[in-house]
Amino acid sequence: MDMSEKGLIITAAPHLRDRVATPRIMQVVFIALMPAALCGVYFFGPWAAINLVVGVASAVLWEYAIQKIWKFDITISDGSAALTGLLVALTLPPAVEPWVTALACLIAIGPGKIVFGGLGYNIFNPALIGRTFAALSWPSVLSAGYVAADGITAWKRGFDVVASATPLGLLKTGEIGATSLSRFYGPLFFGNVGGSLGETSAIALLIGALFLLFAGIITLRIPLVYLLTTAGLAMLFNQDPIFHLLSGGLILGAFFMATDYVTSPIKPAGQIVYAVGLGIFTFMIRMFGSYPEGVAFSILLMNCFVPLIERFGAQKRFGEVRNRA
Amino acid sequence: MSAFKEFKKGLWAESPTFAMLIGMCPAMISSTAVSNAVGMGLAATFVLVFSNLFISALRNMIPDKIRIPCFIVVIATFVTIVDLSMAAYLPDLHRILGVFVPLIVVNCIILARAEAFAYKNGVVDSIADGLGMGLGFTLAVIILAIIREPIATGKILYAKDFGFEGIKLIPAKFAAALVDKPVGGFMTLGFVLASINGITSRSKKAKQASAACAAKEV
Amino acid sequence: MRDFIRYGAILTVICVISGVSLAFVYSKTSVIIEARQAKEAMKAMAVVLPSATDFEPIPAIELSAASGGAQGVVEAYLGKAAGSTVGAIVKVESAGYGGMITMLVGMDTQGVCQGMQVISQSETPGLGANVKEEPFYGQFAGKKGVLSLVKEGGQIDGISGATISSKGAVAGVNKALNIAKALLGM
Amino acid sequence: MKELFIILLSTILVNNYMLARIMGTCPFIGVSNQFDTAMGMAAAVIFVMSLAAAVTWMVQYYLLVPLGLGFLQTVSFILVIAALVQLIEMIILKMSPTLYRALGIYLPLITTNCAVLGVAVINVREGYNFIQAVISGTGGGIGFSLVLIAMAALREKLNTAPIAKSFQGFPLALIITAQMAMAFLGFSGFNLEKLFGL
Amino acid sequence: MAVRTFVGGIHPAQCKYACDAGTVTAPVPARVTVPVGPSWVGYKVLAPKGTEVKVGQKLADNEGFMCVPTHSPVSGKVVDAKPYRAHTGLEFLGITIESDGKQELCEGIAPVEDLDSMTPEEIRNVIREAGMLGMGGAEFPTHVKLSLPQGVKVDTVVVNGGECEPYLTSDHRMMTEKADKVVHGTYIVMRSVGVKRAIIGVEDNKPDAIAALTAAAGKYQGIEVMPLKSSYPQGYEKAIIKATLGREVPPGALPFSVGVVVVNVGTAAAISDRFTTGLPLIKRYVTVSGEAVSRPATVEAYIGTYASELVELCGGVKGELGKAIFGGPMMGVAVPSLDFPITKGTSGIVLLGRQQALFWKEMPCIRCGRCNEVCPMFLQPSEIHKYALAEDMARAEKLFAADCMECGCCSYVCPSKRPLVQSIKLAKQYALARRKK
Amino acid sequence: MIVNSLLILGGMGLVFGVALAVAAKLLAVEHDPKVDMILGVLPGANCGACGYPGCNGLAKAISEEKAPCGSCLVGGSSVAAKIAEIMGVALEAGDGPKFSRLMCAGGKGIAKDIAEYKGIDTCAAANAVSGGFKACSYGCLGIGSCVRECPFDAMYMGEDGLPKIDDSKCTGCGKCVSVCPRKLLALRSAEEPVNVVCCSKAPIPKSKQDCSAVCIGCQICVKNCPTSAISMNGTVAVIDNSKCTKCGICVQKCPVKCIHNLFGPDSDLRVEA
Repeated sequence: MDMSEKGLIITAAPHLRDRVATPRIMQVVFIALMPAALCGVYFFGPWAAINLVVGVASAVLWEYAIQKIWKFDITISDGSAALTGLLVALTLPPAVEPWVTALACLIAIGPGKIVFGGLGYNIFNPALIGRTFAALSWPSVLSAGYVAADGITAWKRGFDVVASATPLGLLKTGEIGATSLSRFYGPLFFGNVGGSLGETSAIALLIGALFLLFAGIITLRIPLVYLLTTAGLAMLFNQDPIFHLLSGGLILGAFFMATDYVTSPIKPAGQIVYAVGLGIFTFMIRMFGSYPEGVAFSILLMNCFVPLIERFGAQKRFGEVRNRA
Repeated sequence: MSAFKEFKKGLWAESPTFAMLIGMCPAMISSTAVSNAVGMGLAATFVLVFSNLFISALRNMIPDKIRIPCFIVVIATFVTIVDLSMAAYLPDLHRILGVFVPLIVVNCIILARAEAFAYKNGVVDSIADGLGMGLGFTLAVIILAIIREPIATGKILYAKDFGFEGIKLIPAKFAAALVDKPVGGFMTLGFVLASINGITSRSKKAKQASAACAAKEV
Repeated sequence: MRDFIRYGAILTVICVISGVSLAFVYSKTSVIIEARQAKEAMKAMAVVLPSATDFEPIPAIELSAASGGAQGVVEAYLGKAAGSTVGAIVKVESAGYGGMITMLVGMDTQGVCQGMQVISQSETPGLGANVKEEPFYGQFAGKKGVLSLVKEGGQIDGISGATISSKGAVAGVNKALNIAKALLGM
Repeated sequence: MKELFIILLSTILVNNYMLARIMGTCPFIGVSNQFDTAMGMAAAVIFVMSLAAAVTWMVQYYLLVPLGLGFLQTVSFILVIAALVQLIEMIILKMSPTLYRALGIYLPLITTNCAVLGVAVINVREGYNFIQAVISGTGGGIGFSLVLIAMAALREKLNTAPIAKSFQGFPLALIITAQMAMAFLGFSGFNLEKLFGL
Repeated sequence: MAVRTFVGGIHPAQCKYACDAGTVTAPVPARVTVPVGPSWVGYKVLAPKGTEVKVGQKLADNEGFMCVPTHSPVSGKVVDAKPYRAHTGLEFLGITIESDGKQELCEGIAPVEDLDSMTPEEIRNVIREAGMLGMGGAEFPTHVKLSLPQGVKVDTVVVNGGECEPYLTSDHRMMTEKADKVVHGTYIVMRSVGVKRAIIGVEDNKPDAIAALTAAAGKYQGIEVMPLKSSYPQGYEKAIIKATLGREVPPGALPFSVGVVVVNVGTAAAISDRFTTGLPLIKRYVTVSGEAVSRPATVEAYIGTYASELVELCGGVKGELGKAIFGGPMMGVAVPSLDFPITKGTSGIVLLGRQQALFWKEMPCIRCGRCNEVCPMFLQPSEIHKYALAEDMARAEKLFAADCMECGCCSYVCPSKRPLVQSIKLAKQYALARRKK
Repeated sequence: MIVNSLLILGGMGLVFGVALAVAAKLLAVEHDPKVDMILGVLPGANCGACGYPGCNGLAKAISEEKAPCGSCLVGGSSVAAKIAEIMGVALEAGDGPKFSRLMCAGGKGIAKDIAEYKGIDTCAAANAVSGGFKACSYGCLGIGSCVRECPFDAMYMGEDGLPKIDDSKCTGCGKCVSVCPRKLLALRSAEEPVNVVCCSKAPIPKSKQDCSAVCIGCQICVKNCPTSAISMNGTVAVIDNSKCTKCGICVQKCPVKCIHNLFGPDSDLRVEA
């Protein structure tokens, strides 16, 4: 009764909206990451499972706590915090001590997102801010977290872990040569190789990526240009391009993090510039930097320049005739 | 009396680091440890006091058009004195602060005080101002260092020059090495500034509210 | 015209005063600084070769002859105690992960490594940079022969996650020991 | 040639004066809130840094070294830089009052941009020859400008964000700087010699 | 070849409930309020309070070029002639007539016999005198559209049968039932601008309309029926020109700048009516639809009939009424109540239930770029929106806010449910106001 | 060494001192010292209420005599006097300080809402949607864009859903006036306290159902004003303040209570309400 007294609702047009909503997008990305997460759990054993749970739960908790303390609106229901937590866990070593995951999530959610005004305003990919902070703060703890990917054996071992190096790490230390790396193709493709929790299994990541493509969440522009640039540079420098494509976090980064709406350019031309930059930085850091992997750094680096990229490039209006000088 | 006021303002209300946001580079570098903070802070204070003293004493002589070169020569002289003395007597600190000791010259605080205060005020006030600003800077850097040092190293008050081993606060395993880097400095200063903003605005609001209540009662 | 002279003169006067006072301070402090630097160098040498009390630099020509043209040899000293040679110290550079690791290695006349100190390095903080920490460098004292990492069946525990840095350091020590042996005529 | 390229790339990316060496924070934070101002400042910094590198190199190797007056480095460098900046300031004021207004108080403060003195001191420490020193100065200026402009674009983008009151302005700018610096740590230990096959 | 269309746009659920329901002819209403317009300022009321009027009698007129006369849809007595608050919230002059039910025709209402001997000027004059306005919703005077500036040549008439708004079926019904009239009206329009070619663009989700029109068009030379892809906003003037002819109308320009005149199918049929029966524009097809209508249908209603009456005719409100929209759900105006008369441009009345109408939870923009992709004007809605909300209108204007035609695609697709169009509209208003200065 | 350093630094000082002196002569730029002086007097709020880009812009305009000395609304008469002193001109006799006042009494329970608005939370946006959610298309929407616009925190929303002004903070800058889409705010000085607080241009007779405080155009005030200060301007009464004697008769007689004394209680007027 009270409602009808208020009269009808008036709003500006349009009066219909599409069903796709932001929380739904987050859910879809979350689901698309599940194959990779499950692969990680299978190959790396119980610590991986614990880290995944700690990542997701702590990210949501941190977001809730910070917003509660600062008296902001609580936005955990939009699903972005859970997704960030998942990504943090997936980009960290599988058997890293869980306190690292939790603290990385704190950095991701606090300085990485909420201080900028929350979802949609952050400049850097929050998950990578968290991950990189952890990697630079506790390097030895992290390096101890890379464990052998043994599948069932890993589960049988339980919480005792066997340390293992990542293929890119071996390449960097010169323990494997730069060429004829084809023996790694199989493990890299299926995931039974050392590496971060969610980055090792190319097939699982590609299944998720296909899912995202079909759901219309991402387009191929950024990932494809990113991967091609990296592969092209690898060939230019006499490296094995397939090894470079499959190893490290490249596929995870290209399909799930470089395509993050908030921190990538909107315009197609800008997206291509962004993706080329990602490819160059990734390959340069892998080859000439002091870190074995450069995906996280290169995404953060290009994030710095997104607004700058966005400023350039004229806009073509409908029906506009360019002056032919 | 006025000299005391000039001294006091630099400590907090017009703190060069927290209120005026100048001289941040040395603050970033030296706030990695309390001992470094004290060293850098006192060095800057020394330079500030003496440059303010000389500039205010000479202010009637220095023509407006060449005041900046004059200021900077005076400042650079004292900085070099500090640099040489530090290298002689506190070598470890000198090594950590490295290139940033000569760069005290370009610490905006010093030139800014010369320009904004010493050039316009008397000798006593200028010394007070220099001392206040210098100690304000020192205080700010120490506050930053108190936050950064334990997070970065797990210990506090480590000072090799004086043989302090430091007090252990958290296990070394948890120490976040990144906080030792400028990254941590910027982050810490950002959060400290935000907290100061938050606290002052809250206390301002509380003051306003109490004033409003008082007004109502009348 | 008056301004030209006045401006020039004022700035000159200030500069002159500055120059004179700085020269004075420099003349006072430079002595102390040099003395201290020498003392520090001595201290580091005393750590890597505790038995010696006196260090005698080896001329460059002699050193290059002893090193047989090896790269990255910086300088070397003979350690003396009560007039007799008790060992040698060699300062070498060895390629690490992020750049050159410069280190001081001491060896006694028996061919036993007496200690190693990292003078400068640019390794990854928290990982490779740990070469300058006691747990790593402390392992070298008392070791003899050609050293290698445990991983390769040797005696030195590498820093986990920093194989290149550890290897570089070990290679540097081996190089220094070789030169020291040559210097001591072993 | 390769060597100069390495110096250039190194000063722009690897040893970026702002993000890796932490020099010039005050103008970086102060001038980066407006894109257009940042562009003006960027141009000024590149110019002043190149010029300062050149002039201080000459001071060092033609005056101080022959006379054994290394301890006068700081005083003489800063004197040269201050005087040059002031001359440039006068010229800009005369030629383009608009540019002068845009840079406002920051033009004299370029004098106190540590990066300018920093590049002079570092050139000497690295033992660069004249051309290398100038390249290093220009590269330093470009590197500083690059991050300054990127920062200005970032901050302009954040103008419309619902940032908590206490974080608005400097605190957030510092936190962004921290995160940018973290991203630039990816370049640390960059082996540019290897890139150019040296 | 793929079905022709434009770039961008969306595919909302069609919800064309009234499509198969046929057309209901509304009874003569007891009371009508005829809006005088488009802008009532300066209109001379020819039938003041108390006047007895007949069907088709001129009620008000204005000499101005942009003005057309208003005619009485009923016979009866004028009981009021004063400004009223129209459904858009603007004040309009409304002439309220109480019907006597006799529907006596006014003297002088007669068909035009000698169309072929008329000059374009004369045809345009007849159209103006009949009070023709664009019946797609914009209510732009038809004779103005047909009066080309000197030196401008057009080669094609595009008849807009792109009824892309969900729910609405009035044009669809019109094209199916009165295909002959649409085609005849098209022919008259071609005569009035002196072109030999006309394209009737119809979306391919209306096969029966395409069939009927194709059959009717066979009688004339140069009239082609072109199926278009069913996509929103296919019925937007610039979009349909792009779809049918591949030409892009420059920003701020009118269709004649690319040699085209666009008229709505409803307008074409009304023009035909005027020439064949002599009646001015007093009736139109109105779709009454939406989840909150009992029996959705297309109604042939008299201009000035109150919306509440039309809703009653369709079985009244079903469930709890949340929102009533004049026009389609994408561009229509939400009205505070049903107590408003329909105008010449009211193509539909859409009623939504309260649950359906409740606002979506607004979330921050995540920069997904969907709005950019769908914008048929190639704008960057998210950016304009950002600046408009920050009241940085100058910057919003620089991003060409004024090009926006408020189709609503961006708001529709926005996953964060942001009020993009509303904010862009504010920026646009600012831009237009500034331009006037 | 001492001599060398003396010569080097002294020489450099000489060179640069002379160079700067020469440059100062050659590159001298005309600069009006008045600008700085005026800038020193201005409040420095950079509010833009004067229509110039910040205080700097106004100072320049005043120094070039493009703007009158009293252009700074925020600074009021004291600042105007100081500027006039700098400029060496006599200050024009102006009226007292002005304050913002709302010319609508249609708050909650007085003016009716006809619909529920959802959308962008500004008055301009709400006003553009179907003519607003209020029955009266001229009354205050009560969303508070003016409150948010006020640079001096002088406005707040009252419990009746209308904006209220804190005169101790209001500087009469007029920002709120310009932001109101319905032009309901006006600047008034204490010399012009009696006002008709209704702006409805709806045709007479108006529906009192929509708003009980709407000026119904009855002209009782016009007839009763002893100094003929009230007249009808279209559909609402207006008071000519130059003729108003603040007698308060109109306030008392208005049948819909839409004539208010906007500065203090009605008892300030000579005739008690």
